[in-house]
Amino acid sequence: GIDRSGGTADEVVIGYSGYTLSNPFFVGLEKGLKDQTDEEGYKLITTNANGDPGQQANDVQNLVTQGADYILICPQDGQSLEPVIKAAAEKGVKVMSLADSIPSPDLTTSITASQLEVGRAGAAEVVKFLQDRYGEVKGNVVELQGIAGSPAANYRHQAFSEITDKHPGIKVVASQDAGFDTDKAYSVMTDILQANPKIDAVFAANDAEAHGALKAIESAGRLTEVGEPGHIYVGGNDTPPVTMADIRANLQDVSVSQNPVTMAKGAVEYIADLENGGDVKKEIVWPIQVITPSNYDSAEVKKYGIWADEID
Amino acid sequence: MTYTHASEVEAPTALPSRFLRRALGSPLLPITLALVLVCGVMTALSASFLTATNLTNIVVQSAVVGIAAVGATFVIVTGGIDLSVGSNIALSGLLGAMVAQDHGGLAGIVTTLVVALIVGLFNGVSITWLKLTPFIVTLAAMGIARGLTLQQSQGQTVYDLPAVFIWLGSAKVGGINVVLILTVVMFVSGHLILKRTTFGHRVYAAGGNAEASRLAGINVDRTVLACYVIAGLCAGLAALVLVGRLGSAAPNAATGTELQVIAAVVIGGTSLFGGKGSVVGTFIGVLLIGVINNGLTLLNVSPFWVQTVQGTLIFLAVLLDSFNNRRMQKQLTAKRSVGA
Amino acid sequence: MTYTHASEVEAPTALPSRFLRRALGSPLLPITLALVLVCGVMTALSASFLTATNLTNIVVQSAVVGIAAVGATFVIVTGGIDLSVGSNIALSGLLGAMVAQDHGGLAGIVTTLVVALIVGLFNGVSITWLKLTPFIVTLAAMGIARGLTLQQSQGQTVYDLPAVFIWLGSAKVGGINVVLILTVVMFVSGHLILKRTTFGHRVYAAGGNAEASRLAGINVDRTVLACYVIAGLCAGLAALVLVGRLGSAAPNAATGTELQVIAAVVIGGTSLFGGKGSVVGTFIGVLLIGVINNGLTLLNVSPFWVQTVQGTLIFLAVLLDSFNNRRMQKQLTAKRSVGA
Amino acid sequence: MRSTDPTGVAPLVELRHVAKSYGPVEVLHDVNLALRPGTVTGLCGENGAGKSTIIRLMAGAEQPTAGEVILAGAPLPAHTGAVIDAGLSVIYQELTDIPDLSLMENVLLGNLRSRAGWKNRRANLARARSGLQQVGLGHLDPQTPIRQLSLAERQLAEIARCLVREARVLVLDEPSSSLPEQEVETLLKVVGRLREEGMAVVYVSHHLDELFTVCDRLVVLRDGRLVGDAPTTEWNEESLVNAMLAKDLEHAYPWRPREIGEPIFTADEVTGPGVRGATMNIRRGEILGLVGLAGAGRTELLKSLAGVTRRTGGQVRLDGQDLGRTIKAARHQGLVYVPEDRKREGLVLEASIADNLCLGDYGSVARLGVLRSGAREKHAAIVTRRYAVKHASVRQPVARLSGGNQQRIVIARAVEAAPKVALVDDPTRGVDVGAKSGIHQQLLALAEGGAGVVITSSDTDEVLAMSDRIYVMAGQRIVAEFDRENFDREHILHLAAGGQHNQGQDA
Ligand SMILES: Nc1ncnc2c1ncn2[C@@H]1O[C@H](COP(=O)(O)OP(=O)(O)OP(=O)(O)O)[C@@H](O)[C@H]1O
Ligand SMILES: Nc1ncnc2c1ncn2[C@@H]1O[C@H](COP(=O)(O)OP(=O)(O)OP(=O)(O)O)[C@@H](O)[C@H]1O
Ligand SMILES: [Mg+2]
Ligand SMILES: [Mg+2]
Repeated sequence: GIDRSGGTADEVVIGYSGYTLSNPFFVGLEKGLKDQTDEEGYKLITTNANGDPGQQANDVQNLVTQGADYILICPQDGQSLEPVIKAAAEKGVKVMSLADSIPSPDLTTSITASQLEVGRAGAAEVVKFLQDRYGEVKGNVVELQGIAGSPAANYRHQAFSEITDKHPGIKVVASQDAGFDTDKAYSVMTDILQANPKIDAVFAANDAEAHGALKAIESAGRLTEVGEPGHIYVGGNDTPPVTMADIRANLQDVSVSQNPVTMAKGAVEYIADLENGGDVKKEIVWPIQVITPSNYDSAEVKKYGIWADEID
Repeated sequence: MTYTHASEVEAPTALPSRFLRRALGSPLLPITLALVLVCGVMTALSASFLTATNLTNIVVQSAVVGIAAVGATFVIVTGGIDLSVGSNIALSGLLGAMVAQDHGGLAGIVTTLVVALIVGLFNGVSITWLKLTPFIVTLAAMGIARGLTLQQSQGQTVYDLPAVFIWLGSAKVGGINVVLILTVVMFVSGHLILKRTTFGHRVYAAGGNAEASRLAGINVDRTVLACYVIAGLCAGLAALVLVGRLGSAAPNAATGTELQVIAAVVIGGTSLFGGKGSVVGTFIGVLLIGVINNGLTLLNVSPFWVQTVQGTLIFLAVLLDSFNNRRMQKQLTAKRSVGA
Repeated sequence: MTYTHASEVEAPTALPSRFLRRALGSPLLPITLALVLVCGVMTALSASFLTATNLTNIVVQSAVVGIAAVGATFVIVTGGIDLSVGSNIALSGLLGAMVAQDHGGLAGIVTTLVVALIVGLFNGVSITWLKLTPFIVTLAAMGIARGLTLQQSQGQTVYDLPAVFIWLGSAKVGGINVVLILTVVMFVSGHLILKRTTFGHRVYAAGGNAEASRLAGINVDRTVLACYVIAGLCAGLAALVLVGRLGSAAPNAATGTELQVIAAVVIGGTSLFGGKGSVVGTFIGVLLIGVINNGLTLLNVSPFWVQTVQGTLIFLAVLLDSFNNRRMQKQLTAKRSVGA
Repeated sequence: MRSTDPTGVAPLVELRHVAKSYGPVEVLHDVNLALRPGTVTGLCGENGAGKSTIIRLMAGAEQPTAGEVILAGAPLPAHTGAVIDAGLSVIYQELTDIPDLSLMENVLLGNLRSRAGWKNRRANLARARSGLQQVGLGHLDPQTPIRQLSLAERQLAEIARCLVREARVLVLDEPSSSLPEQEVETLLKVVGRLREEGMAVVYVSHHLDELFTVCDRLVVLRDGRLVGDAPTTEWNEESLVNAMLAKDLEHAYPWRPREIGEPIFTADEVTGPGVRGATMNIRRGEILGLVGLAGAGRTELLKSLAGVTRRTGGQVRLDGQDLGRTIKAARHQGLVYVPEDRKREGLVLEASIADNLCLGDYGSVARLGVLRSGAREKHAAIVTRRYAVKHASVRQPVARLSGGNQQRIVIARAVEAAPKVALVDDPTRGVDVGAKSGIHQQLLALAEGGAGVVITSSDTDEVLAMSDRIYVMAGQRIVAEFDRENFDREHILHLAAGGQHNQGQDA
């Protein structure tokens, strides 16, 4: 590695800039990074921007100061990191995006699951459910959005809009911001249940929201197991341990999983390839997996990995 | 003497009318009217609003903020502030949940309350003994508690909790949510303590003029300390409600709750400069915020507009409050001079 | 009289020593020492800390909070508060960016400043003319401005901005970041305005005792209004720095910045009760927070511990401050009684 | 020498049929008043008569509900700032300084010289110094934070603020209530000089001797009505008191000999902030006076004894037991302290009369920590009647009482606590001539009940008249002790002054 200040001359220093810690997905990322850097004998420096894009730009800057050779960024708002990534690249640091894309020409590579595809996979499951229930794509659907204005929320909303545009039979009875937060989802869903006696499905922007929605449905006395008549479909994504438990209990219909542990490991493996003189693609799309009560025990899912079980 | 003494007017026979007069003369009347007005608009716009279930929902949804706000009222009346309440809820709820998993629900409940009390004690001691500014002390406590929550949970949500531990937040007794009962009990007892006990009197005095209170023999430090401890305990109860109703304790729980709590207290007429305010006012403040949030969801207002509408409604409510208060003052003046 | 009066001591020849004595007697000394101490520890623990680049980084990274905090100091000295600063940064930055794309950078800059000023004016007018509580007014403004930002951006980040518009946040002049220069200019002029002008005198007077100031003929309302407008303008400049630095305007930008801003001001010794404080203190407060944030990253403190360590360090810094201040006060008292 | 009544000159200020109501209460009824240049008008009346209200109307701080105020031929501007610019300046009864600002910034409050908005430091310092010099505070550094000054010094600074404004009309609301004798003389001299310079002055005081010394004309207010207005020469003390109170004043100082017991309270070599050494005792049933010049340390001594400030040395015993180190503990042992600064240290201004009367002592209004319903109001009704507090309702904020009535609340709370020892700093500050003897009666009754009472006052004669024994303080030490039969005013004052002089030498 290039020695600018810290670290010995030949030690590979990997900086990681995450934007939150209070979501198990990011814990999974950190776990993957830590395991694989230990494996390769690299030094890992991690930072957490606590949801503030400005702070994340600071973090990237500070990682450069510390002599990171590679910086992996899981961006809150990729757009806003362009300038600092450019500055880092100019100093010879190789910057990669992890789990989410950053529109910057200065990236060495990006290792991401397309957030739009994640949204689309979830939306397709809603369509499938309605089709099964009514024989055609129609019904009352609730959309619980993520933090208004955050890119991840935007992608999922976009995916949801695609199916509602395509299937006029889908009636969006409510579309509210649940802030990626269980309690907020609980409150919002309680009110939505109050205002809408008939709801077929809930499309949540992540599984924290899905869990809150389930709790609201439960305390409204409208909770039934997956597959029962009148069951309210609940779908989200990320598949953290709580959600895995809900799926195993046959309560949540669908979770679109992106395995953060293997993704992070993969990223460090690519760095190892680079260090060994290899070459990597500009863009690596990590596969996603739909997990349901009926498939979580299947070979397919086992092969993909239930990351929730790894970090628990 | 040309003065009308209150004691002369208040004949004991005039009890009901005296109550009415007091209610009408209360500074809380306008904000209550604002609340009623908002409720009226919501009822007109949404058929689901004015139903027993929905009204219960509003109180239950507001319970976390509400219970924490009872404690915050004590703190704010002393002229202090507690920014740590959200983090305190998260930390005490999480640690309680972890203990509950290993040692049963009761141990968990005790843990939650003790942890919350310790955070309150930390705030109170730093403010009274070490003479540090409440804002900074509780800001530091907010960071420390949130950090400990993250660190202890390793970012994971704790779920699968014993029934006893989540009882408070999820059970019903005779068809009524325990949360509802608890909320009412907390507000009533908070009100009685503040208005009907010598301790409450000391709280107002300490907030109104700490030096004069001290010279009059009040142990201002101990009074203020007690208020922070009360606020801590209320945060602990709020944590039990939150964890109970979600059946899980998340490390990012109650983020930003402190601002909602303070907002409810201030909207309810308690002054951030201390010495003035009431738990009843806080109740109305909590309800106002709760009704607005609930109504906007029922009306399915676009998420892009929600914050604007919320802000505008709160602004209009306090504007109405201030106009009405000023008009009332004038009317009262006019009427009384004529009658005198 | 039995006391040593400064006027007797201050012979014109003793100028440098007078400056020294004033610096040593300043209430800001302990918190400055705390800052120096933190810097010392960081230097000892990390080789990267005490480098020109890193020190520049610290100031540049603190610029958004710092510039906003200059304005907030004015507001807080009046006894007010501004919770809308973060949302104001987001809204004015976003609208400016949108205009900049269509009508060029200069039009964008003007838009940002005008929008920020309007938010400040809204706050100021509501507080002085409509007599509403600063906390609620700025809380409402916070919601409204954030909502408008979301609504105008439709949740999308605006990027690809003209060079002129991002110049302030990204350019260098003679190898020095423009942000650095701007920050210094803002702090120096803020300090001079507050300490050396009659307007500054009125700000302190209004915050110290509004009623007495009014009786002395000071137009308290106009003074307070001006402070909110200044705070608004500072938020606008902070927005230009933020958008310039990130090359884009995000709808969620500067979320929670208000708390950091108020924290910096209060750590710098300005009282939330008004009447006391200084821009120099705010500068030290901003630096202290900036150094701690920067240092913890450099030291590779586990993110799970960062908030706990931050909170603890801030707590220790103000504790040192309070101990030192009390010791100093005692010494001063002792000296007076003996020296008489 | 008093100039002849210049009735021929056009009045500078005129009140025409002015009335003022607060809520239910009309506190001023149809007041007509004219102030002419070169005249000092004395405004007198009992507590709550409406003097301060008239003054607030003249200052533009409040608007009359009927009638009008004319300043120099034009209606009074509606804002205080404009009134000041028009040449009318007011010193309010309660201090209106800003504790966190320096002495200079307080003297020049809202009135700093500037060049394009930038403070002109040199000019301002000079102006502040000249103002301070006129009131005898020339020795103070204008940069001192005003919170470090004593009440008397702050009152003088307030006067200096008006003097630097170059006013044509000067209104002084009880400027002397917290001033010691010498400072009062200085003040009266300044007022005399201003009259010579052609200024119109209004002077409010409860000290009749001051009124007779300095005023050309005396205006009497009773229950908000003008009941007398004549040149000073046409008044005498008796007629004036009679006009104010609508009755004769029996005797001013109700001292009676009493059975005096053994010492109940002893202080041995006490030191503390502002106290360099005090050894003293108080006996049961005794009224003990502390005499000293301004800054002698009386207030600081009382505070040290009460545990308000931390004692750094010495021993204090009450009733044979060591006195606690905090005011709370001392209070528990039966000691009360009555502060001289009622606004800052005595009252919770925004709280009601009833609340202030039971502040910190809930014995009669609570059981087991629970306030008894209605007991506060009942207690307050009884106490306000006993102390003749003029008020509209016991639920009204104490801030809305007149100054003298606020003072009665502070005294009443202390006396009603039935203490063993009462340390009373300036008990009759701002209290009218009629009520003064009432307060003295209460203190006397307290002593007759066996309590030890310590009083100080800015009015040395009051202390001498009421005390059985006095200690003389100088330079923050007790320097002498006299029994009542040996009271010699000149000698005592000489010692008070001389003590300070000696002290200055040994430093
Ligand atoms: N803001 C107010 N609201 C209601 N009543 C008031 C207010 N201010 C004064 N008063 C009443 O007006 C009356 C006159 O008060 P004012 O202060 O003018 O008396 P004063 O003659 O100055 O008495 P003192 O000698 O005690 O200073 C008092 O009875 C007082 O209670
Ligand atoms: N904590 C303190 N430390 C040192 N000096 C103080 C302190 N507090 C007050 N002083 C000063 O002590 C001096 C004595 O004030 P004090 O009020 O005790 O005098 P006094 O005898 O009561 O006279 P009066 O009240 O009539 O002015 C004043 O000049 C005051 O500025
Ligand atoms: Mg008066
Ligand atoms: Mg004194």
